Parts: sequence; structure tokens; C-alpha cells
Amino acid sequence: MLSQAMFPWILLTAAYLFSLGALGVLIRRNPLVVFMSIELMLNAVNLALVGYSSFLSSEEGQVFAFMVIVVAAAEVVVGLGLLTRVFSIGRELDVDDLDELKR
Amino acid sequence: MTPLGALPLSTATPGLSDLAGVLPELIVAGGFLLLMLLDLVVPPSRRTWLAAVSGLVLLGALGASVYGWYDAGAAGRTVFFGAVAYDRLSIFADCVILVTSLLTVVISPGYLIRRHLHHGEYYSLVMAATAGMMLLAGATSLMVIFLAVELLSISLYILSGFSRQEERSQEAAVKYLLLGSFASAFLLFGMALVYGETGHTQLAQIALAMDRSLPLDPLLVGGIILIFVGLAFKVSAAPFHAWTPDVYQGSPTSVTTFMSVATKVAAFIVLIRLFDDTFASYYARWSPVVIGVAILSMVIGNLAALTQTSIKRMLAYSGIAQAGYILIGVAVGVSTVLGVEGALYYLAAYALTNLGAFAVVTVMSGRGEDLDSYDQLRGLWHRRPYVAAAMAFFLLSLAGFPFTAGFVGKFLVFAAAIQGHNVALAMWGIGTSAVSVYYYLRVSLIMFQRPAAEEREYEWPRTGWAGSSVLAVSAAGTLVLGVFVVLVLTVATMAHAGTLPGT
Amino acid sequence: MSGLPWLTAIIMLPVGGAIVLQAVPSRAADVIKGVTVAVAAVEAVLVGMIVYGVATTAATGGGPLPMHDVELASWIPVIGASYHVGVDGVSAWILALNAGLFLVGALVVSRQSTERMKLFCGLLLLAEAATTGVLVSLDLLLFYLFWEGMLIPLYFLLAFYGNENRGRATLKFVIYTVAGSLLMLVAIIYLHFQALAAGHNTFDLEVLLTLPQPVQSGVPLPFTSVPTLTPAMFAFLAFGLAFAIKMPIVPFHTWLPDLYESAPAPVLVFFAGVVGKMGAYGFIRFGITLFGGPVHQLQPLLVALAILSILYGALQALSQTDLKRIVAYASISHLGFIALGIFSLDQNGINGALIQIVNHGIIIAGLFLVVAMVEARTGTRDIRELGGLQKRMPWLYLFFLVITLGALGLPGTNGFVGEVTIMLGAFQYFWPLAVLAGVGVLLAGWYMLRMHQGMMHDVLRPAAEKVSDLRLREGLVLAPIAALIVFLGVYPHPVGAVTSQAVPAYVTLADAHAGTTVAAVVTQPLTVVSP
Amino acid sequence: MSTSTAALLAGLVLLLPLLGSALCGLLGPVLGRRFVNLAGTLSIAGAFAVTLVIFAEILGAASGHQSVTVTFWNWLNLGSGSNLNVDVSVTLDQLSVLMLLVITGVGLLIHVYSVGYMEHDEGVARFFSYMNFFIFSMVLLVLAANLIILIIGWAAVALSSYLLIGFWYERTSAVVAARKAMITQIIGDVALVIAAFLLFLNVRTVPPTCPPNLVCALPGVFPQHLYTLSIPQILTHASSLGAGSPLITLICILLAVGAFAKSAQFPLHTWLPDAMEGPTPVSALIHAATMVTAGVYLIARFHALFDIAPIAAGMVACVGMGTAIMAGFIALTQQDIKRVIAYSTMSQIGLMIFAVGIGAYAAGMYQFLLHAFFKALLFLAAGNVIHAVHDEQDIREMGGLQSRMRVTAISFLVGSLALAGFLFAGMFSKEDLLGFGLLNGPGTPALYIVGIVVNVLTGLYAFRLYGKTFTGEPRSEAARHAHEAPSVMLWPVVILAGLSAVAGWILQWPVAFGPHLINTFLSPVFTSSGSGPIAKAPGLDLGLVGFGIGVGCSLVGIGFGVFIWWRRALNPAPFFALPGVRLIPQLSRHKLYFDEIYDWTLVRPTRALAKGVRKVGDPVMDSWIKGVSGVASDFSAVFRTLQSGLIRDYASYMVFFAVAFTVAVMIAAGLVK
Repeated sequence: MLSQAMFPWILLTAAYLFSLGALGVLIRRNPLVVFMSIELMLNAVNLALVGYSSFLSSEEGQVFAFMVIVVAAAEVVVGLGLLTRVFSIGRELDVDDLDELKR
Repeated sequence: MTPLGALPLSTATPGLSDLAGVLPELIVAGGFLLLMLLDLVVPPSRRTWLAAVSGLVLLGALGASVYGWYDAGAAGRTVFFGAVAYDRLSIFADCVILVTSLLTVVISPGYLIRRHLHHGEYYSLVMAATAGMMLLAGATSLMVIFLAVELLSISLYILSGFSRQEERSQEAAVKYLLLGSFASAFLLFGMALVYGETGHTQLAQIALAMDRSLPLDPLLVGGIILIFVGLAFKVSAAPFHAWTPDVYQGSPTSVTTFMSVATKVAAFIVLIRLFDDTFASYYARWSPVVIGVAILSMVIGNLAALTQTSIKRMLAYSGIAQAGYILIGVAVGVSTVLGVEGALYYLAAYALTNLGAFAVVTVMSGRGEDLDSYDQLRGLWHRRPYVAAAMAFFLLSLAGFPFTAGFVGKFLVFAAAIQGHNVALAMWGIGTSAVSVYYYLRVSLIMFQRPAAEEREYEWPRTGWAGSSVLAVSAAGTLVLGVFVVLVLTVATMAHAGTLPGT
Repeated sequence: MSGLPWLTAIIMLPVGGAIVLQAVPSRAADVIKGVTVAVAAVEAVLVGMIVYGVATTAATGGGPLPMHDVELASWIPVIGASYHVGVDGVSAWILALNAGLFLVGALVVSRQSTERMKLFCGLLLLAEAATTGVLVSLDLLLFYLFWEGMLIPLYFLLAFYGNENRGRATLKFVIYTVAGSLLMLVAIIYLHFQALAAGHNTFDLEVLLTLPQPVQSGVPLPFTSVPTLTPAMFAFLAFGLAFAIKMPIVPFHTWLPDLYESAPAPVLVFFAGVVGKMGAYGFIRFGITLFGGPVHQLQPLLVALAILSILYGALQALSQTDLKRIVAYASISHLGFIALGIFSLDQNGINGALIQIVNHGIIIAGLFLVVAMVEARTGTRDIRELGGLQKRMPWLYLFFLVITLGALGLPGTNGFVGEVTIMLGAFQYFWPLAVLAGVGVLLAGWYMLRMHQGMMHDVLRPAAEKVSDLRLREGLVLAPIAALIVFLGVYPHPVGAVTSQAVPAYVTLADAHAGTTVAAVVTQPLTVVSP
Repeated sequence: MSTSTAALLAGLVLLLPLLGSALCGLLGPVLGRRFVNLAGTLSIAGAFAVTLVIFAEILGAASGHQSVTVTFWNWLNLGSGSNLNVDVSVTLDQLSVLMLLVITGVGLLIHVYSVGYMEHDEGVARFFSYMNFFIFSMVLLVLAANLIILIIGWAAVALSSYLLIGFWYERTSAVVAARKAMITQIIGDVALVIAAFLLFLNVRTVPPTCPPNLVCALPGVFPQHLYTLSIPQILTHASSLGAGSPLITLICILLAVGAFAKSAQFPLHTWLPDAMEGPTPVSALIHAATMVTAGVYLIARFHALFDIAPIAAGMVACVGMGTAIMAGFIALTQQDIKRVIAYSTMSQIGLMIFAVGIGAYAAGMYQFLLHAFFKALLFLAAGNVIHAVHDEQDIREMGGLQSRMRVTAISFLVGSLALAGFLFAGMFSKEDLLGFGLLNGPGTPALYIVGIVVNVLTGLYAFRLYGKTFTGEPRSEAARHAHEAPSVMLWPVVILAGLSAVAGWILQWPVAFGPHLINTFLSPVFTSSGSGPIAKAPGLDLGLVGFGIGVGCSLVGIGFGVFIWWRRALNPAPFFALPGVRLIPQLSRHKLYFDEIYDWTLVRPTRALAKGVRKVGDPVMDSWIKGVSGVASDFSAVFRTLQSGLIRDYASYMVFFAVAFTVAVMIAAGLVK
């Protein structure tokens, strides 16, 4: 049981991690890193959920967090599959190469 | 606020009535598994059977939904401890989604065979996506919403990259994947905030908590807006639309057909649920954002479509614009009855019309690359008059001419805007749709032109019975929705009236 | 006429015909044309009976407008839209013109010049249904549906058939029209909610007319003579723009010449004859009745535009060299006359406008037919390459002469009847207008003679060397037109009798809402009368 | 006479020519020349016979019952609110029957003549069809009892004149002349229409209670409006327009403008000489005898209005006299035989207009009657000449025809004398109206003096024409081998010559110097207007003085003419070669440069304006559309460049707007400072 006083810090940390992830998506060019940043954002949310759930002492948040983890896992499976196929053959890992579709 | 949900999770277990409440979803999900298994046994040459099977499954689900319409009754109820709604709004959405995916499944085999993409998992993925959409339409809990969103998204990620050999398809898939999960992160963060500030994940209780939470709670407002951002991405409303043209253009056309329509319907239903019911008490806060997004979508969508030379991109941008028109209904949905009804009608109309338009592109896509550039349409009228006429009709409907579904939808949302004393919003709609007439008609005029002597025409495939029947159905639907307004309008009214309170 | 749903019948008949056509095999061109002509003919007969009924019986509508053959049914109850149709002295003769011209159009469809004749005829019939609907619907939403729906068959007709640069012209026309009518849609919705606020969930014109016009304060508009732009004013401007574009009134006319130049003859016959008149009809049926106040406020501006159209069209027609463009601008000038009559807001003027709508419809159809026949023979529409045709085609010369005289409004032809009545109305509003209109008449004489003589007289040009005179079929189309031009010139009574039984109601409505009397308006001409 | 008989007769006299026109036009090409000749002439003969019956009826009718108005059908009735109610009705009275007599009588002769004249023209069917149609429209014009019907007739006349001027449509000059005539006529029509409006809106049962001015033109301002266009009613209630009021003046001026256009009076006269492009019988019938005198008829018909509009009437008189002297001056130097006669027509009609302008209506009609005879005669005779010299119209190519075509020459001489006003027809009518002018016209004696100058000029150009055409040596091969015309072309000429010779004497003889018979015949019409300047008819009180002076001047003119161009006794050429004087014949030869002036002041500017409008008009009005579409496509380009295809860009848009929206809402809600 966390003390109520710590709660805002938890939330701030979550927000910070989330922004960090978003920033990563914006500035990193390696698709894998980008994907990781997204995962980071999801986990930041998990942190917030869990924090809230303990703050409100309601389990829903934790259930939610578990669900997020599961879904994220599924997403990673699909995502990594896609990424590996796209960047497999002799292509350097750079999302900016994917600009054939535009305008 | 009570620490726990309305129902103690530990004690209750879901019963049969709960299962009945999600019967259509169950059928489709079952179809998903069934098809995966069948794919193992069905020889590659016989894969059209899979299409047939999935068609039957969807028909069954459709039947179940129609039954549910009466079973749920005007009141409706929630199942699984308020996690999923079993009300006419969700069933209305289910019907529209099922019809669209059914039509998609019908036109798919021919196209996939021509493009050498005829793999079995296609159908199971369509099933999965459909199930996700239906679930999303019925979701009344933040968790379920997230779950459903991801279910449909992940299936669509795969589908959009379905053409393994094609660079563009792959690129589309990656873009959709990265941006989509990025957006769901926003959605999720918003949900976390809303959950945290209200202490609930079930919409009904959130609504109650919100009424109590006034005066304003900044984190709650932030959460609402982040949720809107996430969903706006799904309905591809500007400025969160950027992925749409690229993904639509890159994905195999049959997939584009499906996701351009069904996704939008499901996402809009949940938008309506959340914003016009659950978040109603915060109307004053979020309505400016929604209105702004609506205007941006109409302007950006129509203007960017103006100078396109790719049919799929043009339809993508037009889809963005259409999302803007529907958002008008959402934006005034709290203050006026007509708003939500208009939005629902518009959804049905848009589903049929846009599906028809994309279906034409699908059906006319030959062995080589997809039918995409305007030039590949030149002279279609002289080779395939009925297809060209149907396409022209769909485009007229998208442009909102009377006697077509598009007109009624536009009329209703504009009326709603004016009734909501937001004439300016209506004028934005009017102005932009006047602009839109140009690019819609330009395309059809290209079809009517005769190709110059030297240039060779694009080899349009024959329209098989499947393709022609789909075109016929959607054209007929567009006409019916345009003339016998009262039919669907009553249904929409009932659906709106039957929405579970607070959700 | 008896209680039967005649108006629904005349809307549905062409639609049915169009559907029946699809059953005919495409090869049987004669059958297709036969069916089309038959349907158009039956339609014409029905309309004739209706017009006769209007002329001979008293109005049975009971609403503020003297309506006949009224049908009223609920259509979209949720938003109070109703299926409300009726015919009165204003629309009766335009209906007749409509039916007649579509019959002519169906007659002049020729196998060799039109591919996919089945489609063509089907669209023709659908267009007729739509125009008929526009003329009979009394529910604003229904009216808008037909008004805008009319564009669909027209769009296909204009986009499929005609010369090479039809695409641009069609696009321009459709977008121009849509832009205007979408604004009208907003105004319609506005009126609907006005009525709703007053406790009527309706789009029904006759109900709206019974409601008191809301007096709202508007935004001040310093740079015009108009004191304020009230919502009602905006609504009128929205309606007016739609009608002005469709009509068209200068400066909203620029779509017309290109379109007329590229469109095929059978389409032009009814397009120029009827569709162009819908705007004028709309002004009378909806513009002046619903918006008496704004109309009176803007009257100076409106008549100014009308005069502008008259003179501008005339000058353009004087300097064009393409026959179709000459006729196009001539019709702009004539439509200016019609507008002048309407905006004089005087019984003579409006009666004159209605009479002129009918007469001009006949004349313009004749002109386009003649041009088409000449072009078909000589292969050119350039007046500089034509000449001396009278030597080769005496019969065409005869008919064309009559039509020309009608077009320049020679007393004794039907063109004169409308113009003189319109000028009388304008004279009563503000006498210099009649003088300016007189200048228009003079110019009309000039450009029509220039066109007629340029084609018919002078030495035979090479282009016209070996042309043949009219075939019997063509003669049978032109003869009735010429005959009507003369007959209605010496005996316009039937038209006037019908129009004049409805017009007083309209003028009363306009003045009632304006809160002014005609005398008050005209004693200080060109000063604004605020409601 | 009873209304029914009147209706029957009027109907017949209208229908016969129309029938003839239809027959000739539609069946003529099929049935051939003989049929056309028969149908064309017999129809007019029938009309003439009917006219005689009407004449007899009117002579026989009791005084006060000689004028009958019959209604055929209702033309247009727009109901009580608009009050516009027009009947197709006709009036038979002395004035109209006098016109009828000339129209059908002279018309018949000219039709007979045409049979010969058009013998070798393949368009004969068209010709007779047009001619018959003209007779019909002229009859309609003079019978009309309603302004609208009158205007219809007015325009129909113009139409037939247009058709006949352009009869030889392969001649560019003819085509242009026809258009010119038609457009001039339209000016007149518009003037008439506006006059009709003013009458319609102002004629009341009682005199106006307001200061009569244009405001009275506004409806509903004053009670007791009649809202009528029926001519008899208008005449009866003419006084309600207020004697001498600006309104009545305006109305009369507008009517007069209509009359001027039709009667080729200044400033609308330039079309008449060009109209000579038409076949000669046309010139004789339309542009000499009948149509061009319709203006005189119009003013005479509306005498009741002109009587109370002294200013307008004075203007009319001055214009008439001015045109008379102007045309006479121009006629002196023209070389085209028909144009000379055309200008003389203009001049003579100027005198008629002058007459009706000063209120001498009967005198005007008298001049009209006699002028119809001798002018038709001159034209037909000229037609014979032209025929004889193979369609040569330049009198410099003629000469010496006296000996070769005697009958024609003699008739032409009779005509010239009648025209010049010595011994024959012209003497009586012209001196009559001049004398009247001297005694009780306004602006006398000034106008009278101009009038006698006109007499001198008339004599001069009449005998210049005769001399140059018929006397001296032939100046061309054609003239040398000229032959007399066939009898069918001679008889009408002879008859007309006879009429010109005796008509004046017959009409004047029984009453010596009293009011002539025409005067007495017409007096009921004109006195009924309640104003009777004609009551002081020119008679003994005119005195031999005025008469003598007039005839004397004519003689002077004739004398000079004979001396210069027939006897060649004196040659004016050296005098006119003098530096200062040289200008005079030049002005005359160039018709005072009217055509040029109009071309430069009206035609060319309008054409230029039209061209300008064509060049800039639509582009300017389209510019805003272009602007809008331009802006739209610019925005489109912007949005498409933002669509860079780069995932990270798209993501940044999302982040940016997500943050922006949140912050904005927060600020709006006042949640963050």
C-alpha cells in the first residue's frame, strides 16, 4: 500500500515516461526503437493505471493493466513479424525509407 | 466514490443471458476459429469455399443481430457486469458492420485470385476484425473498448500488409502498425486518466461520477481529449488522418474497402456512446475540440482530394471529409436529437456508398497492379457501362446529390447543426461539399471520356456475378436510403432512443 | 379535376417509362424511340387535361395559394417533411410547356446521332419527371429534392452526349448550380426551424406562408442602401442566389454559353426551354411569397440586375459569331426581361413574366432546332461561313423567319405579348426601366436580324452549296412551333386567363409581408422600403 | 350600318388579302405563275370591292352613326388587379375608309402592274405573298380600334416592308437596307408602346386633380382610372389628360416619334432612300402611296390628343416642314431615278405632317389622297423606264426617252406637274394646306414662307428629273434601244395619270373655293374631337392671294427646271462651281451626311461596345470563380506537401495537435493560468 502523498509523483513519472516514449517515436529512426518507445508509452500507462488502482484501492486498474500487457504482447508479436519482413532483405533500419506512399 | 465497481467482481459469474447478449460477436469469433482450422484442410484451389463459409457465418451473425434487435427491445441491457451493451445502438452498428464485411467477403475471392493473394488466413482475419468492430460498437467499458480497438487494429495491420510481394503494401502495414499503436497509446493514457479521476471503467458509472466531479477536474478533461484523439485517429479525422491516404493506397483494395467502411462505423459508434452520453456533462469542454476537428477534416479532406490523381487516395481523402461531416452530428449530438440520428443515418449511408465506390475499384483491378490512377479509368464507360454508371452514382452520393443516401445524411447533419444554433458549422459543411462536387464529378467525367487512339486502355477484368451483385446491392441500398428515407431514419431513431442511459 | 392523384401520375409516368425502356433490347432503336415519344405524348395529354382543369375550375387547395389537384401525405414525419403537391395558375402553363418541349425533344432524338439511345431516352424521361416534380411540389424539402435531383439526369445527359469540350462546361454548370442550391438548402432548414419555433414541425410552403414573418434585427451593412441584413434577408439571398444561377441572371450566367455550345439539340430543346425557366418560377413561387420584406428591400438591386442581363446579353449576342452562342446570349437577354417582370412585383409584370416564360420556351426551342438543322447540313455554326440558305431551304426560311420575329418580340408574335406586359409592369414600378428595356428590344431586333440574315440572305456561301431543304419529319417539328408563335401572338388570352387567376395571391403575399403598398413603393422609386 | 354587317365587311377586307398571301406563299411555288398572278390580284380586287361597299354603307349611314366599332375576340385580359384588358376590335369610319380606298384601290392597280413587272422574276410567288400580306397589315393598321392592335398592324406593316425591301436577298445592299428599315421601325414601335403605357395609366373619366405630370403615370395614385387602350375611349376622354400638360405633350411626342419612323421624317428618315432597293412596285405601293403615310394617319387618328398638346403639335409641324425642305434640297442632286422620287415622297409627306401638325387634318388627308395617286404614278412610270433600259436606274444613263416611250413620258409629265403643284392634283391639296398654315397654323407666316420655298424646290427637282430622263439625246445604248412597256404595265399608269389629272378638280369643283369634299366627308371625325380648327376651313377666306403665291412659286420652280434641264437654256454649273457656293451641291449630294453621322455616332459605338463586352465581359465575371479555385488548389498543394509520407511527421502532427487541443481547452476552462 503506497502512501497517498506519493501518488502525484507516480502520476508524474507515468506522464514523464509517456512523453519520453512519444519523444522517442518522434526522433528515433530505427523502427525497432520506435516500436520500443511505443511499448514504453504503453507501460507508462500501465504505471498510471496501477498507481491509480492502488490510490483508489480498486482492482479494475490492475485488471486493466494486465489486459494492456497481454494486448501489447500480441501487438509486439504481429509488429515484430511485420517489421522483420519489411526490413529483412538488405534494407537498413530506417523508418524514413518508407516514404513511397505520400502526397 | 465507492472503491469497487457496482458489482463485486469476485462473486458473480456470467450466465447464459450474458452469452446471448454477445451472440453475434460469438458467432463471428467462432467463424474466425473455424476458418483457421478449415484453412488447414481446404486445398488451395478450393479456397473460394472459405469465402462461402465466412459468408454463411456473417449471414448467421446478421440473423442473430436482427433477432437481437427485438430481443434486446427498446430498453436494452448490459451484459458481463456492464462491460458490453446489448442495446439497439450496438445492434444497429452490428448490422451495418456485418453487411459491409459480408459484401467485402463476396468481392474478395475474385480480386485476391487476380492478385495472387488468395490465402486462407485472409478470411479468418476479416472475421477477427469484424468481431473486434462489433465488440467495439457494443463496448461499455474502457477495458473492452481498448480490447476491441486492438483486436480490430491488429487484424487490420496484418491485412493491410497482406500482399507480401508488394513494397507499398508492406509500407502501408508498417505505417499503420506504428501510427496505430502510437494512437492507441494516447487512447490508453486518456482512459487511464478518466479511470483514475472517476474511479470506474464502466461508462455508466463514469457518467455518474462525472456529474459529481463537476466543477472541473483538469486531468479528467485531459483524459477525455486524449481519448478523443485516439478515436479520431481510428475514424481518420484530421489532423489525425495522416496515415489514411497512405494506408488506403498501399493496402490491397479489398482490404481498403473493408477497413475504410467498417472501422469508421465501429469507431463512430463508440465516439457517440462516449461523447454524446457518457461525457455529456463535460459537453462545454470537449465540443470545441470536436467541432474544430470536424471543420479541419472537412476542409483538409476535400481540399487535398481536389488535386489527387489516384482513385484510392482520393477516396481516402473523401473518407476524411466524410468523417468530418459525421463529426458534425457528434458535435451537436448532446444538444439536439437530430445530431446522433443524423450521424447514424450518415454512417449507414456512408458505409454502403463508400463500399460501393471501393468495390468498383476492387472489381475493376486487373492482374497487374491495382487500378489506381485516374487515367486507368478513362473510357471505362464505353467498356463497362454499368460499372461506370454505378461508380458515377456512388460518387454523386458521396457528393450529396438528392435521391442518393449521401444527400439525406448531409441534410440531417446540417439540419442538426442549424438546430444546434451552429449555422457556421453548417456553412463550413456546405462550402466544403460544394468544393467536393468538383473532384467527384471530375472522376466520373474521366470515365465517360473516350481514350485517345494511341494510349492503351487498362485491361478491366470481367465483372463476375459476385462483383456485379455487390455493386447492385450497394447501388440499390444507396438509392433506397436516398428515397425511402423514413425506413432507415426510423431505425436510427429507435437505435438512438434504445441507447443505454449513461453509456 | 377529380380527386385522382393526377400530379403523382405525371411525375411517375416518365419514371415508369424509363424503367420500361430498360426492358427493350438496345438494338430496337425504333421501339425505344417509339416508347419514349409515346410516354411523352401521354404525359403531354395528361398535363393538357390538368391545365384545362385549372383554367376551368375554381381553386380547391384552400391554402394561401390558389391550388388545384392538391395531394398531401406525410413523407418523413420525424422532421415534418410532407409529400405536398399542387398546381395553380403560375405553374400550369409552365407544366404544359415542360411536357410539350420534352415531347419535341423526344421527337428530335435521332438514331444516327446518339449512341446508347436507350440510356439517352431513359435519362430524358427521368429529367422530365424531375422538372415536373419541381413544378408541382409545395413542400420545400420535396422541392429541393427535385430541384437538385434534376441535376442527376441532366448531368449524365450533358456529360455523355455533346461535343468534345462538354466535360468542362458540364462541370462548371453543376458546381455553379450546386453551390447555389446548397445555400438554399441551409435557408430551407432555417425556415423549417423558424416554423418549429412557431410550433409547426413542417417544410410545407403553404403552412410557412401562414406564419408571421419573424422580425429579427440583423447585422448593419453600411456600404449598401439596405439598412440591415436580417436572417430573413440572408435566407432570401440564399434562395435568390440559387434561382439567379439557374436562371441565369448576369453576373451568374457564365456557365450558360459554354454549356449551350456543347450540348446536343434534343437536350438543349428542353434545357433552354424549361430548365432555364425553373429559376424564374422559383422566384415567383418561393422568392416573393416567402420573402416579401427582403424582396421589397432589394427590389432596386434586383431590377438593376435584370436590366443588366437584358443589355449585357443583347450586346454579347450582337458580337458573337457562333450561332449557338448568339442564341445563348439572346436567351440571357430574354430571361432578363422575365426577371424584370418578376421584380417589378406588379401584377402586370409577373403575369407578363409567366407569359414570357411560356413563349420564350417555345421560341428558344425553335431557335436551337433551326441551328441544329443548319449545322447538320452545313457542318458549321460560324455565321461568317453561312449565307444564302434561303435559296436552298425556303421552308426552313419560312419557319426560321417566324421564330426570329418571335424572338425579337415583333407585335403579333407571342414574344411581344410577354415583353409588352413586362414592360408595363416595369413602367409602373419605375418608368425609366421601360425605356431601358426598350433599348433591349431595339438591340434584340438588331442581333436577331443579324443572325437571321447572316444565315439566310446574301449570296450562297460554299458551306451552304449543296444543302437540302427540311425533311418532312423536321418540318412537322418546326411547323407547330411556328404556328404556336403566331397563334399565341394573336390570341394570348388562354395563357393570360390562367396566370392572372393566380398572380394576385402572390402579389398580395409579397406586399403583405413587405408591409407596404405598391403605390407607396413606386411613388418614391429606388428608395428602400423597410418592412 | 349594323355591327354584324360591319363585322362581316371588316372581316372580309382583312381576310381576303391574308388568304391571297397564304395561297401565293404556300401553293404558289407548286401551282405556278399564272395561279399566283390570279390569286394575288383577285384577292386585292375583292378587298377593293368590299371597301367600296363599306364606303357606300358609310355614305348611306345617318350622320352620327357612320362610325362603327366591332370586337372580334378578347386578346388578353389579366383580370381586375392588373386591369390590362385588350380586345381585338376594329373601327369603320370615314377616316379609315378613306385610307382603305387608297390602300386597296391603288394597291389593286399596283398589283396588276406587278404582274407585268415581275414577269421574269422566279420569286413571283413570294413577291405576291408579301404584297398581299402588306395590304392585310395596312388594313389592320387603319382599322384597329385598340392601341395594341394598332401596334400589331404597325409592326406587321414594317415586317412586310422589311421583307419586300430585302426581296432580292442576294444583294447585300438590299439586305442591309431591309435591316436598317426594320430597326428604324422598331424605334417607332417602342415609342408607340411607351405612349400606350402612358395612356393606359392616365386616361380617366375626370380631369386629373393633381398637377398633371409624370407622377400621374403611377397607378392607384388617382381614382377614376379607365385603364383602357381602346382608341375611341381614349379619344373621348382625351381631355382628362389635361390640356397642355407635360404628360399629354410627352404622349404626343412619343406618338409623333412613331409616326416619324414610319413616315421617314427627320431624324428617322434615312431608311427610306435605301428602301428603294426593293422592286419598283413595292416602292410605289409601300414607300410612296400607303405605308409611309401611316404616320399622317396616326396623328390624324389621335387628333384629339394633338389638339390639346400645342407644343407637341407645333413640334410636329416644324419637323414636317423641315423634312419637306430638307428632302427637296437633297432631291435636287440625286442621280438615281427612284431615289429622287423617294426624296420627293419624303418632302411631300413632310407637308402632310406639317398639315396635321397645325391641325389641318382634313387637308393632310387630302394631300395624302392625291399624293397617293401621283406618286404611285411617278414610281410606276419610273418602273417602266427602268424596265425599258434594262434595270438601269441612273438618270445620267438615260435621256431622250420621250420619243421612245410616249405614253409613259406623258403620264410622267402629268405626274411631275401634279407633284410640282400646277394644274393637277398637287395644286389643290398643297395650296390648301399651305393656305391653312398661312391663316391659322402656329408659327406662321414663317412656316408658310418655308412652304412656298418647298414649292419652288419641288418644281425644280420634278422637272430636273423629267428633263434628264425623257428629253435630250439618249446617253446610253440601253436608252437608245428603249421600248414602251407592255400594256399590263401601261394601263395602271394611265389610270393613275387620269386620276392625278382630274381628282383634284372633281373634289374641288362643286364647291369652287369652299371646303373640298374630303373636308366635308371627314369633318364628323375631326369635329367629334370637340376641337375644330378645321371648322375654319380654307375657302374663300383663304383668298386668291395665298393660292396665287403658292402656284406662282410652283411655276417659278417648274420654269427654272424646264429652262435648265429640258430646254438647256441656262446652265447653273458655273455658279455652283464658285468657291463659297460649291459646298451647297456637295451637301445635297451627300444627303447632308446623315448616314455618316448616324454611322459614327450610333452604329459604330454600339458595335465597339459589343465587341468590348465580348472581350472582357465574361472573363471578368468569371474571375472570382478562377480566384476561388486557385486558392482552393493552393491549399490543396499545401496539405499534400504536409502529407510527406514520413511516419515521424505524421506522429508529430498527432502529438502537436493532441497537446495543442489539451492546452487550449485547459486555458479556455481557466484550469491553467
